[in-house]
Amino acid sequence: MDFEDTAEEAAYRTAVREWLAANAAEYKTPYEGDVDLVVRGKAWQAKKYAAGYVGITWPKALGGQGGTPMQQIIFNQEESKYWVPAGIYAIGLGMCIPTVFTHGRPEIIQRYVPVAMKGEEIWCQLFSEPAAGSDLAGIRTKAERDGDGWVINGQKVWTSGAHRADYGIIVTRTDPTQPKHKGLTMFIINMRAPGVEVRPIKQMAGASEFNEVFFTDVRIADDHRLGDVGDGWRVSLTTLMNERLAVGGKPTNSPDAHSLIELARAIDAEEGNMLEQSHVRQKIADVYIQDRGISLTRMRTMSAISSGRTPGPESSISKVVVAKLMQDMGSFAGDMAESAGLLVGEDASSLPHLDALRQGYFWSAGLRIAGGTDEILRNIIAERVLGLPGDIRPDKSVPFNELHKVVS
Amino acid sequence: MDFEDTAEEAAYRTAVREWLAANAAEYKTPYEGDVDLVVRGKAWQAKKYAAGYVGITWPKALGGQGGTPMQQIIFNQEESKYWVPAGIYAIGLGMCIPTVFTHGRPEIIQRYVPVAMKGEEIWCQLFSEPAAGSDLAGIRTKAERDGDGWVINGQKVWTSGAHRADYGIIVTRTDPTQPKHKGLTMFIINMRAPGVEVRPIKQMAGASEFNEVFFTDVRIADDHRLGDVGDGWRVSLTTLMNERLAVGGKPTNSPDAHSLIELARAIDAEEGNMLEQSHVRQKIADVYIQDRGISLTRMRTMSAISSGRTPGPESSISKVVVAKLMQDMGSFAGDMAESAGLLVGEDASSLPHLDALRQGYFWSAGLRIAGGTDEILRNIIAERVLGLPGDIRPDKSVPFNELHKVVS
Amino acid sequence: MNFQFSEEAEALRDEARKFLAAESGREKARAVMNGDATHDAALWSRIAELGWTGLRIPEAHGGLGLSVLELCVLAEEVGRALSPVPFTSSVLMATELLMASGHEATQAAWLPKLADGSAIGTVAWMEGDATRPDGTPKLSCSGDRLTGAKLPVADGLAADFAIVTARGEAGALVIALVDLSATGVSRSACDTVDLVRKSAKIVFSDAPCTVLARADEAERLRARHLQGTAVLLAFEGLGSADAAMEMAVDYAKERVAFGRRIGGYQAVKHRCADMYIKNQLARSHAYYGAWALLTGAPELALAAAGARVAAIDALQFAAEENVQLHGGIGFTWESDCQFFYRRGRLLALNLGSRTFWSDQLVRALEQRNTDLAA
Amino acid sequence: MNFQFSEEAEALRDEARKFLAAESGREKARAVMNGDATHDAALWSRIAELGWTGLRIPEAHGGLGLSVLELCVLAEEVGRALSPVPFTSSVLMATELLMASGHEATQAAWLPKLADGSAIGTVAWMEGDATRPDGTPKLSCSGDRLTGAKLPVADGLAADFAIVTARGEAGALVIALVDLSATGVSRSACDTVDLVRKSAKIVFSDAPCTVLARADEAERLRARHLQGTAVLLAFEGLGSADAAMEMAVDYAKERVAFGRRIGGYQAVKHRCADMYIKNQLARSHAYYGAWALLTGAPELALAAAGARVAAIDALQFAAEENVQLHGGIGFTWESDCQFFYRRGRLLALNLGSRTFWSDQLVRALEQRNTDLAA
Repeated sequence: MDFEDTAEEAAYRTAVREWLAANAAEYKTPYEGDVDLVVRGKAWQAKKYAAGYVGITWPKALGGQGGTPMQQIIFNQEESKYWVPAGIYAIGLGMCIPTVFTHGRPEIIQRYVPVAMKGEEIWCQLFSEPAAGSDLAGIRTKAERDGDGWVINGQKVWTSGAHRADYGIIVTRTDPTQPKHKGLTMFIINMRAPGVEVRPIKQMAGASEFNEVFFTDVRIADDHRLGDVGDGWRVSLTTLMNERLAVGGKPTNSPDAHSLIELARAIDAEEGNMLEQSHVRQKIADVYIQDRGISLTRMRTMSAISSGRTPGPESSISKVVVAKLMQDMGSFAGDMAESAGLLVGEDASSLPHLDALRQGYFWSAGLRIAGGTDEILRNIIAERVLGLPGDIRPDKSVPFNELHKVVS
Repeated sequence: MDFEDTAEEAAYRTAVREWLAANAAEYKTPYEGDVDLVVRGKAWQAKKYAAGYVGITWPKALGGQGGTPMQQIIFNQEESKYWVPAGIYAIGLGMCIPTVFTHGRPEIIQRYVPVAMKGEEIWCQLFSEPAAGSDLAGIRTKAERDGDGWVINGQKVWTSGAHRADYGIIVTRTDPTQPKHKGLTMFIINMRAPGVEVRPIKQMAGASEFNEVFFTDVRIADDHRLGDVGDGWRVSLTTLMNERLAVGGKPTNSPDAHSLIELARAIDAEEGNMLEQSHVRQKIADVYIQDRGISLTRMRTMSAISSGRTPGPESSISKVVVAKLMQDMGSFAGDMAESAGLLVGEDASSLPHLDALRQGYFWSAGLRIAGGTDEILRNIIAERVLGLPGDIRPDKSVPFNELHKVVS
Repeated sequence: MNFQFSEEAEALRDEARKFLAAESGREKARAVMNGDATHDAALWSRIAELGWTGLRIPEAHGGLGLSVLELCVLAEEVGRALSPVPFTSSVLMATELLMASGHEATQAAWLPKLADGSAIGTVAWMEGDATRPDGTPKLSCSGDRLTGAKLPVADGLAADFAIVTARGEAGALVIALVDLSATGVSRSACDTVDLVRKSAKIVFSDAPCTVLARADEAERLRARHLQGTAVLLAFEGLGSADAAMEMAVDYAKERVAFGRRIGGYQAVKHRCADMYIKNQLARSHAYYGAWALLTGAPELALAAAGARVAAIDALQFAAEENVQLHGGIGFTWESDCQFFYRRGRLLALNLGSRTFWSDQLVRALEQRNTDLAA
Repeated sequence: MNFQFSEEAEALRDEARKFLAAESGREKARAVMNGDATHDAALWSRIAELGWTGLRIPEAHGGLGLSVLELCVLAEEVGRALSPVPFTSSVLMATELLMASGHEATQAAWLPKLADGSAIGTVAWMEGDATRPDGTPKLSCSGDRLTGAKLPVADGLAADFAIVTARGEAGALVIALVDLSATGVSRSACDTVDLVRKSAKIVFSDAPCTVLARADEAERLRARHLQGTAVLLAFEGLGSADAAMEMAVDYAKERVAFGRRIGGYQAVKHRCADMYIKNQLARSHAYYGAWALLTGAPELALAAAGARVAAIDALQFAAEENVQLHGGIGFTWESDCQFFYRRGRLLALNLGSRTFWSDQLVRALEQRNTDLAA
């Protein structure tokens, strides 16, 4: 047992480090200028592409490097030590493009994949709808045949980055007389096409990371279809498989047990400081067990990857643990800080980590939902990992347009 | 707002107190002799009956007092201040006899009710079976017509007091071709009849409060049927409505927040004693909120009864809170006591309340199940109180003997 | 046994609930959140007309002279409606504290205005740091002059006066009333987690004040104020918790996923049952607090702490799980879920945290044990 | 990155699991619980034949000289099987402590017997009171004589020797080995919550002993022993927790209520998912502990505490909810549920509670912070 790279991994890591040192120096600290995120992002992506750090695990025939998953992990680890503007490609290259090159026609792959890898076009993923969240197959956005192509009408929601995207992959209902998982079809859609309207969604905590997208008579050529007509559910699984990996953990630099330690130490108690209070110590231990437990679990997964094995199902526990933990840490930190826990903005307390912990209390409420709610994730663990029976599904074999009749 | 009796209640309470002082003096302390519980119980019940303290709320025509529920509560409160041997009649008079006088024929009521009230015959309730716990309607014990009467074959389980019972009420399946809730029929059964065999069930913690009961060709006359043939489910609801009231709370004298306070104070900590540790104080507050919260909730229920109103659904929360609380208190007390928390029997620690708290850790595991599991109780609260949809029931309209085909 | 509200109080509840349902829908809270006003002045006028602002004020000072039980009922209903008015600050806190102070001249000056709603009061004890409500303030009081700052002060922008805690001679506690229009007082908006109840930072520079109590008398007044307020805020929190639960339950009955209303899934329905359980426990403790407050029973210290802790727990749980049950929509700015989520944090911290009150609770239990032994 | 067991260790696990599944079904634990024997001697002989008793003992003393990783694997498997043998007391605790003591004469005397299973050891630090594992014992050691009592001592009736903690001159800690057949030693059965692992009360009256370490050296030896044992018992607990979870999951797949297998109800399936989550967290922390133990890393204090707390949590949850998911049958004497329920309590308290170890954990985190800052 060790935490060391293998010789090959070490060599790769050295090369990555050297390349980053030479090329990412400007990202050593957070950006404070006023250049648009897209402009900065495109510049960084072009550099990565030129150096062979895009599509590390993808086939060489697609312009990838044919590398190992461990190389991708190593690159991510090293890159995350910088404040690089890489986030705008996460969904496109992480979820959309693999779906395109798995299910698209050769000429479509040729048209979109290399350009996306270079960062010249940005992608988004158009799946969720107001009536189709956890139950994604409940989508209602229609695609109807019109001559050689299709016409799209409907609404998507929770679309990250739709406002800056050039293209998206969209799942639509092409046959409402089929049961809900049948009759779906996936397309590539031009986000600049007439009839596409993007509206930001303001979140509870104030930020707007997501959008609603409305489609009114938007035309798509049939060659932009991904997979067969009616096969959209299967195609979407390619995308979702990648999403579960992407939405897994907590953001880098988010609060941990050490944050609570430093906060507690900075708050006076009746005698000494709050870190000497046993209820605080017990809570910090709880936090460590969960938070560090998840990062150690990730190391077990990476060890499997490193040794060429398929990772076990242990990584399925990550988000369900981390999201609730951040919520609990946020309220606990507030309680320790007493009235200082109320303050926001200009008058906010300067107690260490308090602001980040309070923010965590808000975004964790969203993290418990995004990319699979706590409830869906527990279902997945119970059913897929432990083999317990699925929920009874009254909707499974009923035509979509008659579903209202079976709702109980 | 006050916690005082009304004038009528106060007068009744005074009368009860005086009667108990005159008649229950021997029960002021726990019994230490070797007379059988049944013998002592019968003596006490006869006294109560003679004085008009049995069936306080029952109609006078049945030999009851035609009193108010508040009078019954007052008598119970005052009686519980003595160590009276009243428990052996709890199920019979609390659940079985009300079922008998609600659904039995006049001559049957005449035969059984007065004798039971005097305490001369003891009753038990034969409902649960190995394959019918939470899902009580899944019972398999058969009753088949045989001339004028019925023949019973099958097995019951979790029957409290079956070993000392003279009679029982038993729910049987009389028509397996009907859906599960149909085709049930209730009877009075003579527990001394040929073919009835009672075997004690030893529990996890060692005691044997329950029994299995086996029936082999036991004959019952048709006049001992309660309600119509096939109407047993509805009849059993009379019994169960009373059970929920009976299994509600925790036993008198079981541990509470003060037990933890006294235990904590008796255990040294690094500085001072454990009661000064903030994690212990936080836990004690949690315990108080739940335990005292339930007893205060009971006062709200009693206030409604006292003012002649129907109590709200708030009493439904009692057992689900108390059972898990006792389990948590038990493990917390053990943790405080460190290695002393391991010891049982002769070498057990003399730390205050530790033994009771440890025992609570064991019996609470049973209390979380008996009389409705945590899960069933939450379903009841959600469905009956909050009006949320019931579980999907694939078994509802299927003939009982074809149920195996629909199990998912 | 009469552990329930009187029929008169229940009649007041019915009236209040109907009025607030009609006049104080959550869109009123949203308007204040999104706007610049410190509160909904029109709603506040209507409330004053109903006599709620003077509910407990003696008739001699223009109030209705009703009991604290009626005040508990209104606290719960205003909490349920999330009404964007300074009811908590002015009626539940400042008015009660002023009445308890026994300072007749000041009462004569302010109670009539409080009663008719023409004046708004608030209580300012927080100073932006992590001190607890029983700590020694940094705000200094020398003679009848205050110097220092208080923040966040709920409704501090709308208020006409504040009752403050301060440090007087030799570090002794002082409780004083400040006319916020006086010289030496400056106020600015101060953001908190709760966006509906607007708060202020108030800076005092040799500002004149009226001392209501000093030293031991001030300590007693503060302790009694904390206990009374704990009960009243417990009712407010209970009202909010019930409203959050009802919002969650209503949604669970409507929203469909996988061919069923989500309230049919045990993960959802059992969570709703847990909300109900916590709210019922909170209600029982709140009633106990009301009884102790009404009767001046020695159990008040215990009952107040229990009421506050149970209410904090109930509201926080209902608020968090209300978002969760709503899924993505619950996390949006447009959803009402955020009101409860934010109010939960406010009520958890605006009078000392659950940690502080849990400790107070155990102190009261220890005290009771001692009393029983004596 | 190689945060996993070697293929050799995994091969040993497969072999151990097969052997124990065949030879150590839970009916063996039941037989010991219901009988008078201190342990299953036949099973213990088989285990000794497999070399498990001498797994870590140097070849020079007749052992296999394997690493602590292999010992972790066996700890987990024996915990999974709930085998009624003194593996924890003798192999995980006494043998490890004797080897760590560096006391060569005593090692030469006992290690060969431990290796071939002809001797059983135990470690006796508890004294029936509420002291913690880092406290000062009451058992007194004067010269090489012990006076006092230890209880409960796991496998203390079966053991040939015990390593005890005692109070030496000037209150300094002493760690000593006692031959339990010596004069001045008397033993009696001592009941604990766990009915499978039989315990003893051992009374010493001027009993002869061999001192292994004194004062600072003894403190270091004890601290290291506590950390190492914390990791090994974490693996044992993890094995039991996984077995309890599997028992619950298997039952949930079979038992039918209301026309469905109960594992289809979210209340049940999500509880099973929570067991899985806790067990996975416990596994990751246990592996971290194994790595720290193997490499002697400075993270051992942190990793050992994390492993122990996570394992206690996982086993207690799985044990409690395993009973619950079984319903009435799970609460009977005849059900195997009680083994886990009782073992959960034993493992929670037999080396210091989760409270103790949570505090140790935070100490280690503070220390690491200090180290990083230095």
